[in-house]
Amino acid sequence: MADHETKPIPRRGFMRAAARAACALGIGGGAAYLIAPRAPGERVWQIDPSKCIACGNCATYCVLRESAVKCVHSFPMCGYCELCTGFFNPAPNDLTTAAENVLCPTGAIVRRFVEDPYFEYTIDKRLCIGCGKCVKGCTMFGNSSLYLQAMHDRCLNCNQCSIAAACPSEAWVRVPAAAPYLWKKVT
Amino acid sequence: MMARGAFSARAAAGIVVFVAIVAAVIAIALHDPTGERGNRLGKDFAYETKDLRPIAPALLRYAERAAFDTRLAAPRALAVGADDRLYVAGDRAIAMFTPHGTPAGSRALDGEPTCLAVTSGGVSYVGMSNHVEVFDAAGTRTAAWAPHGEQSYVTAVVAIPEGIVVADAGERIVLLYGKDGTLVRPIGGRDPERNVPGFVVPSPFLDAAMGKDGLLRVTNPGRHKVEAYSLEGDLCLAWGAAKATVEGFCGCCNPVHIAVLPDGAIVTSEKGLVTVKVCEPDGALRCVVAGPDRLGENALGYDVAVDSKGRIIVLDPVAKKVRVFEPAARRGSPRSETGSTNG
Amino acid sequence: MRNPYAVLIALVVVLCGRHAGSEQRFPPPDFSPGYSLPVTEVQGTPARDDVRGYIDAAVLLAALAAASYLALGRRSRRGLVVLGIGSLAYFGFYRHGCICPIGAIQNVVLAVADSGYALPLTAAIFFALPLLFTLFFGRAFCAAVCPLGAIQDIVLASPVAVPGWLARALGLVPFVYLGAAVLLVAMGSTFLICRYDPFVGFFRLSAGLDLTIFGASLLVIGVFVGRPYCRFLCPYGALLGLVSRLSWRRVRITPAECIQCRLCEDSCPFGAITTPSPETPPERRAGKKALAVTLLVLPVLIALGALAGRALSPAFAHTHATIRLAERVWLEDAGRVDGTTDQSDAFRATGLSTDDLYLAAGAVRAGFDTGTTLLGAFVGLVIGATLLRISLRRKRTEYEADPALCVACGRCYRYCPVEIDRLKKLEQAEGRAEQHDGSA
Amino acid sequence: MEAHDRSLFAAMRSDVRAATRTALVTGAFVAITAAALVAYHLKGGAEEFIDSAEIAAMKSALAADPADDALKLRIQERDLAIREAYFARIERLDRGIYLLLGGLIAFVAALAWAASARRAAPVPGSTEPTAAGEARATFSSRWSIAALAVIAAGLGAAWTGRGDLAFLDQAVGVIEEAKAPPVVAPPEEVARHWPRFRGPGGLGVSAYLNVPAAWNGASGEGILWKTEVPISADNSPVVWGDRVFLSGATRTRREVYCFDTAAGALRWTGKVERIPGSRDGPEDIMEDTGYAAPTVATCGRRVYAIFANADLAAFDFDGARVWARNLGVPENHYGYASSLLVYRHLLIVSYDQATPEDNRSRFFALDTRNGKTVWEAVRPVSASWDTPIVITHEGADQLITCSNPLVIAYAPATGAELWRAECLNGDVAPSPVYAGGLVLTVNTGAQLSAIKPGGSGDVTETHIAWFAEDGLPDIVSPAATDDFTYLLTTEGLLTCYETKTGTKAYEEDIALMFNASPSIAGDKLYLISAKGVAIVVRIGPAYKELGRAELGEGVHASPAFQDGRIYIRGKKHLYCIGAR
Repeated sequence: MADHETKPIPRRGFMRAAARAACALGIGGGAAYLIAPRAPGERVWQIDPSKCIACGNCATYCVLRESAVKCVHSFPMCGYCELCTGFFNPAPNDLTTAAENVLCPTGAIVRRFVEDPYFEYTIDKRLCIGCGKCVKGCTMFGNSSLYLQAMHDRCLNCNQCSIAAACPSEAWVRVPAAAPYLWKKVT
Repeated sequence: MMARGAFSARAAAGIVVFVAIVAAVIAIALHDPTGERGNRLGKDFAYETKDLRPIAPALLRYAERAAFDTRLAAPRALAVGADDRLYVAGDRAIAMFTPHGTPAGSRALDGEPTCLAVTSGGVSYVGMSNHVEVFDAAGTRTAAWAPHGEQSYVTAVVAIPEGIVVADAGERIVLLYGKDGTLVRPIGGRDPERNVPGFVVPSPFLDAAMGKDGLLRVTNPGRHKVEAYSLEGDLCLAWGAAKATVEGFCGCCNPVHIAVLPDGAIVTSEKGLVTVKVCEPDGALRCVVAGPDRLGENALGYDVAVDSKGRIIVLDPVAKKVRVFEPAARRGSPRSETGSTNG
Repeated sequence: MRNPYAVLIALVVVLCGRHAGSEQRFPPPDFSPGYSLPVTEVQGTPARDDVRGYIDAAVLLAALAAASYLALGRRSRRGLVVLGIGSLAYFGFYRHGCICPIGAIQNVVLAVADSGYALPLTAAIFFALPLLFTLFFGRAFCAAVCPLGAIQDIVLASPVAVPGWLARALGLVPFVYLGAAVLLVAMGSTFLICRYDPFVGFFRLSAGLDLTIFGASLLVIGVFVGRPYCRFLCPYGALLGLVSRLSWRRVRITPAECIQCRLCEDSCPFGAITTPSPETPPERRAGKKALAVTLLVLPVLIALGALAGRALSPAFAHTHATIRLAERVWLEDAGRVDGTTDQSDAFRATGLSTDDLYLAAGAVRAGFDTGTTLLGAFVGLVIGATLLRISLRRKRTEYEADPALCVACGRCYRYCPVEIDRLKKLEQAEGRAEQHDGSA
Repeated sequence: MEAHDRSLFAAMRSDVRAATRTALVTGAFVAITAAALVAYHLKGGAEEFIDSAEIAAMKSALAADPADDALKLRIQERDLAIREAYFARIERLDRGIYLLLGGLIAFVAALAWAASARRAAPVPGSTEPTAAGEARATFSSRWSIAALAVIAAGLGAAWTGRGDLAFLDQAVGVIEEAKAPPVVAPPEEVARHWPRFRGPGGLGVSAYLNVPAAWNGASGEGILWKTEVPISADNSPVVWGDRVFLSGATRTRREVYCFDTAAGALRWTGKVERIPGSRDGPEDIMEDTGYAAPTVATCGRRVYAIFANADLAAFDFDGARVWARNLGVPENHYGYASSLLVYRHLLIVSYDQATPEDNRSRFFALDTRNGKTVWEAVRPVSASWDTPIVITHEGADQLITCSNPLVIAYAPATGAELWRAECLNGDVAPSPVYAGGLVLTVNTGAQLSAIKPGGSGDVTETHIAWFAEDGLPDIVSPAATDDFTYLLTTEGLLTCYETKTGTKAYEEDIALMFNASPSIAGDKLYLISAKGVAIVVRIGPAYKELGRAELGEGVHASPAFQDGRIYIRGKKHLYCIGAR
């Protein structure tokens, strides 16, 4: 290598060096320019509940075998109905938690008696696969207090979310990693 | 020998590579990143209501006679005033129409109306989410009553000779006011002594209407009942049951709106599988006005009203239209003749 | 307005807001005291916070430096293999192969095309750093930092040489892929490179069957054909190839003077070794003529490419959600199809006018018309340039690595007797040093 | 010692057989695990796995018999079993994947080992680089690139077929067109064609005098061609240039037809289907009316058709549907029958129905370009079956509409009411005509009235020039010249009045049944009976029959007159009558 240095740089080499410098400046400068003016910080994927139609794609298009999308429950919006249409079949045989009455295919919703006539419904996230069936039931009859969110303990945050690519209502958005959930606001 | 070995190895490699390439191409062809194929979920995962939608033709004894645009972005409530003029509250205004749907002016409000009632004198009482405002026939505000409680959410106002009945869904109570806005008495609050169960109101729908028998009809959506109270606040009668079929009230909390026909029958409106039907004063199902196939499936709550001719008027918040239904048996179309005697 | 559909979306939000209004102001049930509403619990923390991003960037920097040193300074194939396995473990299996510099191309393009999109710092670093290193030290990134490269390099057990002519032709594919990916991102269609990433499924240990088969097939091919993805698909590789032509330092097969022993001739599984130009120089006339012809053909190729691209515009446009939605809605309204789809239902639920949708689609389509024309011209240019390179003859005295193709894997080093000699000398030197210590 | 180690290591390293065996074993292991995993994967994800047809069946059974506790128990047990299986499966999948990963690592290592063991000492490259060789390489590279380019082009071509954006051109085209000022065919051009029921003015008057007066369906004499119409109906042919338009419908099918004037070939059939809000029916419709009584109308660029269920559709001249909408089935006890007409860029739709009290009768003017409503007039009238006409009086256009009980004139551009006269009663089917400066309206329940179109407000008392009560038709529309007005009853009583005065010139009982309205060509009056007998009568103060022609097929539709031709729709066929 040493002798390489001492040699006078031939014209070719000089031109290449110039081009190289230009390239380096271009790449570095370009990247810097693109970052500088924008809002800093990472972005993560999330579902905008106001656009979600609970089509069920979240359950099957996630790159994870068990989707990162799960159902969440906004308790302040919940009516605590005895006959919860997010928990029971549209035409329940009986208002018990027996399999034949329950809506959720994976049995991920837990029903708890609070006081007459109110019942509390919570989501067992281990069982939920994010199919959105309960969301449909709750939205159709009730207050739509059940809705879908991407759980960021599971979400791999792919460069482009493959559910987002398959979302029929363009409900997937990039949100700041600092506030990664789009909770339904109760004012 | 060596060469042949090398050659055969090359050939084997070639075959493997070729097969792999074919496999790769097929795999790419099968890949569906844009959701064209939809969720490949099975039947158990579909929220299926189509078995519950159809209604026996024999029960459908009303026909939609007219429908007109409310010209409101979010119509909320409907009322019938003197000589059957129609009042629709929504956005931040009240729109008025002739009985046949010709626009007859509108009034601006300084808040989102949630319900309204109009007396024969043309005085209108408008529920403004947490309180009631009173407007005279000319449309000038004459009074704004104080909210009943800090959770107050007024969802129905009824003008009766004895005063004004206000249904407060937020406080789960019905309030009888004098015309001047003085509270006479609350009605229907939970009270074990008088065995009044109290209203269960999971969603912002609590409606009341004055029955022809002098009893105040109030919905109790959470219990899937319509209850009849005397103006003294005694619970005289309650009927209704949770059923997905047409005999009962569907979903989590229904009915959401009621009205009373000239002959005293009760018109009920359900959300979810949106259904408007007519029940006898004692709750027996008389007939169906329109079912989900006609009105749709949603939780918005279709307000209903009845005019002096017995026309049933439905406010469709999705189409943003007022839809007018009349008994189908009036003219001799074979379909309606299959219905029964009345209407 | 970049994405016309954004307007619609905005409107949707407004409308939805209206309906939600009443529900959200509504108080919960009148529980008797003692019951307090549960709070919707958040599980875990965001998958990628800034710190994690910076760590990744740092690791990348370190790996690049190490790779460059091992490839050019230390000339150690074994070191590169170890580093490659390390990168595969970290960027691949630990970080699930995302974000990678290849995919970062799309983030950069999106940031340029859509002013609403903020380019994440990590994405910028992942995109720029390997390019800069390549600019100075050649494609060391490919050698042992890129997890996709590493996994292929590892499975390459019995290399079979791909004929030069085939390799040349297939070598154009990455540029087409690059162009298409850039176009689709710029138009807001999709991240093509991510959607068809062959190995990320392995890194995540979960993928759809189709992509698993795709990746597996590539690996099987990779047992015999060196780095099929890197050479014949990878769009980032195309960029690196271009940049590396200018690189300051680059892999030299021999550490000193080439003795023309031709031992290394078949040593490169990637066909990156160029032989010295023959003693008997080809008659220059023909060469010059070929060169002139190619130069004349170049503009024609570009024009043809542009035309072809323009013709492909509708096909490309169908990758865009707005176009597909508009088509579906139109077909439904024109009574050409039965029933509705989730997409059309969702659209109609917003109550937006179909006119707006069609006009939005029209705008998107116009974008594609220009975009695909440019893409076509670019492809034409690439073909022309390659033909030029073929026609250009430069005097070569050594067996050297073509900078564009060489991924600095270091396989060829040990084939060079000069190198082996150098290593021996080093060993002896060390040996002597030890003896000195002993005597001292 | 160190050297010894190295030699041992080297020996092991170069043991090809051991390496190959290891590779084989690990390879087999990987293959098996992979196969098992794929098989498992194919058994489906959570979704298919849990979605048990068995349970679905049991649930529906339970719905049938809600009290069956045994069944409930079975459902619960099966449900539990399936869930357990599901979670067991997930666990296995996880284990399997890690096994596979481990196997792969071992396999790859073994491969590397085998490879290094196999590696022979480097040998010099086989081929000496020569000029010829380099030239060959360059040559083959050029051609391989060319070949690749060609292949790519081929694939591209195949791919373009998939993505066609013609729909977008159409959709945007409609929008742009609606923005631009409307393109309207000039009146003199319209007059050359037969764009609506009863011709240009809707008066049943031919612009051509050279029309045939004799033909014979049986012998084919005087008949240029006849073509069977797929679905028979009573609406009349409409002609523009070289196209004849008809429509036909059953309770469930609705179609628009375009025939070629040259030889009568069916050019295209426009299916009117899948319109939002559209429903089949109505069930109770009169046989004589049918589901496609209204005649289509054309503006010269598109053809518009409406049907008994108020499906309204616009097709371009090549049969592509431009727009369509449903107005809601009108309540009409015989069935909807009023024909469409085009005024400038407006499509005028008569939507009278029910009774005046119902207040449901409307007139719509739709934008021909996109079908959007431009104006809507609410009418205090009952259902009617006539077709309105547009007349020009003192330079201003008037839309003349007849119904029970009112004749109402609107400004066709705005829908503003100009005048009304109460001179009709009962079911109104005959359409109005305009001759000698008078609007002539008639129906059985009331009278033949000649109204001066000048007035405003209610002109019943002021503007009725004269009225008469003999030979009032119930279905057939009148035909009139400036001198004579002809009424024809279904039973075949032809009554002639002097248009100016209303004095009866004569009445003649033609012992035939009539549904088609009479038409006028020059001094000839054409009457076509329900059985297809055409009677040509000289227009004049006295009845003079010029001849008869037999079509040999029933006719309920009114004829269309063009240059030297008459188009008649029979019960089954469309006839073109004219000289060869």
